[in-house]
Amino acid sequence: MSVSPGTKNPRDWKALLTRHEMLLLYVLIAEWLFFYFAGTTTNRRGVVVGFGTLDRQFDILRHSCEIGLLALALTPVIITAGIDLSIGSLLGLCAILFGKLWHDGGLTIPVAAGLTLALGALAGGINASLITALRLPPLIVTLGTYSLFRGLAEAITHGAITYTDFPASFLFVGQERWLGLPTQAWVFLGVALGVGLLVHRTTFGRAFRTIGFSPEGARYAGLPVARRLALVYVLAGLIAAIAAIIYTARLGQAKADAGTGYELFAITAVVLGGTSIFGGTGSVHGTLLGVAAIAVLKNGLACLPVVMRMNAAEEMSGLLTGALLLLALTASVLPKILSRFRTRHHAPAL
Amino acid sequence: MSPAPLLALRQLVKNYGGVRALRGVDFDLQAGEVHALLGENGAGKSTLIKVITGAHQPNGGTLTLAGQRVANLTPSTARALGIACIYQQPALFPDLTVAENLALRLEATSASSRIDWPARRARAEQWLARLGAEISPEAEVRSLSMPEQQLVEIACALGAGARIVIMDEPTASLTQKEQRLLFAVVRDLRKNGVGVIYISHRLEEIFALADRVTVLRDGQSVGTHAVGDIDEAGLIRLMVGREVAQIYPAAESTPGHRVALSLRAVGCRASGVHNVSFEVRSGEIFGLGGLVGAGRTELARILFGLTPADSGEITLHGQRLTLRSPQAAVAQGIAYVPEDRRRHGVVLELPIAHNLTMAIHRRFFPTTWLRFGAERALALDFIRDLAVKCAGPDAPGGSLSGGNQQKVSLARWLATKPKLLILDEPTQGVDVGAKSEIHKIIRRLAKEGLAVILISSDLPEVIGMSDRIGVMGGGTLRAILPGGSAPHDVMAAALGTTEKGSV
Amino acid sequence: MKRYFRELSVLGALAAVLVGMAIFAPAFFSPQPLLSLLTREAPTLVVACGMACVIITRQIDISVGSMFSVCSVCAGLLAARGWPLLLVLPASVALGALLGAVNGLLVAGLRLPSIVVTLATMVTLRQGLNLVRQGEFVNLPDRIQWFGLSQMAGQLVLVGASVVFLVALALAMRHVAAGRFVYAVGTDAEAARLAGIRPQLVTFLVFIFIGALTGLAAMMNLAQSPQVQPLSGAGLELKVIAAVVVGGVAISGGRGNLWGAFTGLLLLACVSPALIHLHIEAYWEKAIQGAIILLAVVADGLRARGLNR
Amino acid sequence: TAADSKLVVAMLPKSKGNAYFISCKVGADKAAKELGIQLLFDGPTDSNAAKQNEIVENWITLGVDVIAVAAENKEGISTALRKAQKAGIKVLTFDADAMTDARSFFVNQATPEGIGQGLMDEAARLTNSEGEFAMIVASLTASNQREWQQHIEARLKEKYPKMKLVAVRPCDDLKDKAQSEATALLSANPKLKLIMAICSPGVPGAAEAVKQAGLTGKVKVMGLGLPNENKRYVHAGVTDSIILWNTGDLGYLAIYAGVALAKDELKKGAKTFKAGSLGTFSIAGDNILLGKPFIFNKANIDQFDF
Ligand SMILES: Nc1ncnc2c1ncn2[C@@H]1O[C@H](COP(=O)(O)OP(=O)(O)OP(=O)(O)O)[C@@H](O)[C@H]1O
Ligand SMILES: Nc1ncnc2c1ncn2[C@@H]1O[C@H](COP(=O)(O)OP(=O)(O)OP(=O)(O)O)[C@@H](O)[C@H]1O
Ligand SMILES: [Mg+2]
Ligand SMILES: [Mg+2]
Repeated sequence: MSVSPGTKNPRDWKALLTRHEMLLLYVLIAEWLFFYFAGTTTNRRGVVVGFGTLDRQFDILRHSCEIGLLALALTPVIITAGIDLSIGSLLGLCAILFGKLWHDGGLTIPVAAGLTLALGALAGGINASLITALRLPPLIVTLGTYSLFRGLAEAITHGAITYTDFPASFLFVGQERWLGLPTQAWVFLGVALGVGLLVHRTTFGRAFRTIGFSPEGARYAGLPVARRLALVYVLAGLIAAIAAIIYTARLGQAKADAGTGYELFAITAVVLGGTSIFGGTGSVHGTLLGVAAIAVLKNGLACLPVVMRMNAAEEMSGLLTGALLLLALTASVLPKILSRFRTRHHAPAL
Repeated sequence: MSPAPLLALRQLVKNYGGVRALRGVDFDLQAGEVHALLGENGAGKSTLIKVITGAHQPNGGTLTLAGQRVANLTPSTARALGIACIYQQPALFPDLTVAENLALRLEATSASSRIDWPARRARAEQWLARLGAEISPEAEVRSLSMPEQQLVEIACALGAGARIVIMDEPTASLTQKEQRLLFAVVRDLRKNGVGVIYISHRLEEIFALADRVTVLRDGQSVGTHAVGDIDEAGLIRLMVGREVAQIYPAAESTPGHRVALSLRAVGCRASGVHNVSFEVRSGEIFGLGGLVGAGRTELARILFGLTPADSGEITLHGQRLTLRSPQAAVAQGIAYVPEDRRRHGVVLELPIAHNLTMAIHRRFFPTTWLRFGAERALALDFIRDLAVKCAGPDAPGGSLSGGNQQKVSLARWLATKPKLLILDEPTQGVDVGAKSEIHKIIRRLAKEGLAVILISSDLPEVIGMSDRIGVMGGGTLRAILPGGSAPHDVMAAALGTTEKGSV
Repeated sequence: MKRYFRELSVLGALAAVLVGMAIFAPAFFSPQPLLSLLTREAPTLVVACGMACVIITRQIDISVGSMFSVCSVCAGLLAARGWPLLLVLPASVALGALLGAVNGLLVAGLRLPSIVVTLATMVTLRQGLNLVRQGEFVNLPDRIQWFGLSQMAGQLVLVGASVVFLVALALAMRHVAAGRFVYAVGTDAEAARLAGIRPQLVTFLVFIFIGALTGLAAMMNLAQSPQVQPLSGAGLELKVIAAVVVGGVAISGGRGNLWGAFTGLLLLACVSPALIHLHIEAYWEKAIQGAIILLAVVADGLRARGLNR
Repeated sequence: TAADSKLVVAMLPKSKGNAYFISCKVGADKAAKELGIQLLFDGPTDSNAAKQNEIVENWITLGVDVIAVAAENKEGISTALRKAQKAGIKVLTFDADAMTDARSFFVNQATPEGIGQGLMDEAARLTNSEGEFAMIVASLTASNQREWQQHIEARLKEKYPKMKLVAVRPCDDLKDKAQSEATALLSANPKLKLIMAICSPGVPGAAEAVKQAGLTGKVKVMGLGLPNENKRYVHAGVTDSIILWNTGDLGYLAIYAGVALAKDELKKGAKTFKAGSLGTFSIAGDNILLGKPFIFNKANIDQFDF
């Protein structure tokens, strides 16, 4: 076949429309429409309530910011075929550090926030150095720091101290709106844009992908493998710190249990978004769609009258998220399995 | 010879997708005979073996074992039928001990059977002792050196008590002493009426060991001879099959006088390379010949910073270099097209365009910002220049045929505008057409003034392409011969049988 | 000796902790509490055995906590309905095996990554259980407790049975061909195929095995108290994985053994009581456990580097 | 529709699976039926402040009429509750209070001070005011646990100089974990006279540990818990006393108060409040008082079923 640079193959369109992200987008739209019609009602006082209200949409956005940030942090990590289980714990540790720096350290909010970001990156650096310098498996390293970071947060606060009484100007970040959107949504979108550009538009992202597919191949191509891997984990630490600050602003408190279990939701969102746990393939917009699909599901279910009567929104959304994940995974290998059968039955031509 | 052969293959065909690895091979093996299989790289020797051991299913032809036709061979049935094999790439379990490796390959155990460790150990000891190998049965295979692993493979084949033992380049990484042990074993097997298929690139071994020899070329058998009836020169002619000088494009210019690369007593203990000195001039193609395991790839890895040298001196265009990482080598203008292109040369999952710009991120995307349009244009240029057959710049590397993958791997490094280009087996497993295209490209590059090191196990290729030929053996440079030397001389230098021709 | 270096060093660490306890808090060694500690850890130990096998085959199963909860509650409900113990026990094991088979089918059959598959089943099972039970305790009839034996006898039976089981399994992993197949698949699935082993089948069976063991462990836990809390398996997966890894089973498959996993579990299980005995505040516990895990892997990493040099 | 015209009261426990709140729900359901309202009962599956906020915000957009909250974290929940008030929703708290400006009333089962003192006094009674004791708490991070613990320690310092608190251990609201913690406490502290558990899974867990250690009667067990979960230990003489208010009544009262608020029958400054079949309760400031905590022991525990 010869190359014709100008013409686009019509098959490309079909491929584009059946890509994982696209499928997820259809699911998301279907989900949203379903909840819009089934989850919106008028209450006793004649006010339109439920899923269809703008407030609800803003809440969804607000609630998905922290997990969304962690999912963004994980996307490059998983693209390099790594994993970071420690980010949920790191969120807790950073929240505590932030509170302590501000409250006990007497620093202003911006300075405390800046320091927290630096400490988050530093904690990511611990993961990074163990993984790259000693070539340890990320799963185990971050399992260790998962306990360590949470443990440090508890040790610092004796488990009990809660930092509160943050100034209103700070709480604005987590509880108010700015230019029409919840303030933290701007931060989230900013980070999403940054990570998206990094992964999809720069040589860094190219390197992540290459490493994810073939670390040896990357080395033979002269790419700085260890440095790029380190960057990914440090970045994850930094974003976890951002999430910690937003979390603190949303709840108005910093406490050692912040972000417990968030890593699992974040991994789920990333994988649902089409990023392969084996590395190489994956996209930031896929992750955003994954986060949105989970958030809409969770919030939408809570608005369904039937689920409300069962008092089981939380469990139903967990159940359906797990099922959705299994479905997405199976769908992702289906073509491979089908082609395996096909080649088994037909001898190759020529 | 007895009329009913132990093993008879008729018109065997095997395709890998579009690659026709075997296109109708006939082959006989008698009991009590050592039958050598000879051929260039990619001639189909290993493929033939894999069919015989049931690791791959053939696409056509028949396989007859002691007069009985066999179909649907699997590794376990082949083993049950008395076929044992030493694969070219050891198929061992690195985390398990030697004794256990032997047992897993040899004992046809049911899942519920009890394991008798002392017996396993004793048997392993016995097999290893029979080989004369000083390897503890308790050692983990991962901790063994390459030659030792090869010995374990050999012990596996021995212990099977098989009627047919196949050895695919067993001596590739063995030292002299171990080779002698192996030869004794092979003779012993022959005495006991076992049929041995023996693959080797080393002609001297074949003359020392084999009764008959079959030569494969491009997936076909081109002749079977009793070893007494043929000499070295005859075999090489059979293998290569055509006049060397006619095939390779003639040099269109003579290399300049400026020395580009100079090595002085370079060595690296970790990779077994020592005391290598030579010079390559701008515009020169410096061939590196030698047998498998001669240390050529290791030398290339040193020059590319993958295993940094720990002695000697490397200078490029008069500047002394310390090459501690591939990044450093790339920054100095050194390019390396690796021999294992599927693992190292191209990232199979990524599009051709991405593969092409991989080594020039810094230069091509100075702001770190990707420029898709420019990248695509660059890719299209290379695809046209090198006549890469592909669906377009977005086609993944894995969708290309071997030769075209090799071109992409080459193009990646040409894009870096290197001062020194190291090509490691650039035409291994590449079909004839693509091969000659790659040769033309190499010539053109040299004409443009690039210094090229061409590593190849394909004897005619090194001879036909190189301005000078360095012959390596045992991790060091044994001789430097002029281009166009007689194949016999190169082979002789590689084997270390004669010292004549040293420059 | 050299081959068991890793296991011996964990054993050394455990011994060091025990010696330390003997010096600073000899009360740690009073028999009854020690037996109680072992009784409490017995079910975890059984799951850890299964996890060791899974990790040796180069897979992972993070759904054990949820499987444990589901088996506990189902077995509890059966027992509360008056099923005899002799039927509840196999039912629990069978349910565990069934859940494990689902994981195994997805991992071995569809070749999906085990970490994501078991993450999904973990979430699904846990939330399904929450949905159905809404957190309610199951009250058990008296005869289930200690299998109807006296408490002392019951404890001894539990600890004895699990130790016998562990020893039997550890020996089987070494001395029965099936155990070696597990190792073979974990070090190199393709080499295993060439040696006539079916890697996908082995993987599938290993997942069934850990499921069945989780069902058994749930039963052992059930026998210890008159009530089942649906959350009972929460966090079990991380505890077990950490123990197995600290005990020297390599996450990259093929290396390590059950003795190590056993020692690793004891080491981690000692942390909490040791802190109590040494009167160290509870809030240091997680940090210390994390540090132990990191120390173990760093030691592994340094040793691997030493070997490669 | 008819269903829509019903008043909607949403009740938010700290954690949904906790037996304590399940028994609250029983009373709340009863009240809902009597009053003919729709009751939503939802909460995190495990104690989690962030999830509580999300659920409240969900209810705001659902436009419920009343929200009754048991706050996991005082400050954390208050922002969401203020938002609810702004949206015209009546807010009250039960079990654990939020900031006072974030709700109208607090249905107070007992003040933290009262609980702390009650627990400590009972512990002192059981040990003759001397010797070592240890505590098991839900988690190190739960705020009401922390508050009770502070009052217990204050009372200890003030009135019982011969008693000594040797350890405080978390059990993550898991009975099994409580049991292993208690086991370790027993062997580490041979002079231990009593274990006090202040979370509901903690008491049976500690009792099981004492029973298995063969220390029944030698080491006393007491704490905050539900009668049903502890009956068998109380009868076996392992657990001595359980302190608790009637949780069903707490749920019942919270719903009645919520509905009264929504119907403007309950206003600031009221001194008493009548809640259906339970009769009249007094109001102190903005706290509706359920009454003193109750001590359950062998003698009376069988009279209660929750
Ligand atoms: N798995 C495979 N997939 C596709 N092509 C293959 C595969 N294995 C071998 N080939 C191709 O089949 C041809 C024959 O390869 P084979 O390995 O049999 O050669 P050989 O004679 O053993 O060479 P060598 O001397 O290098 O070992 C080559 O062109 C090779 O690239
Ligand atoms: N010092 C050494 N110790 C152990 N193995 C070695 C050593 N030196 C080389 N080898 C092994 O010997 C084999 C051949 O080495 P190398 O690749 O350098 O040879 P080559 O001349 O390039 O041959 P090829 O034709 O295979 O490319 C390799 O598998 C390498 O791992
Ligand atoms: Mg070969
Ligand atoms: Mg080579």
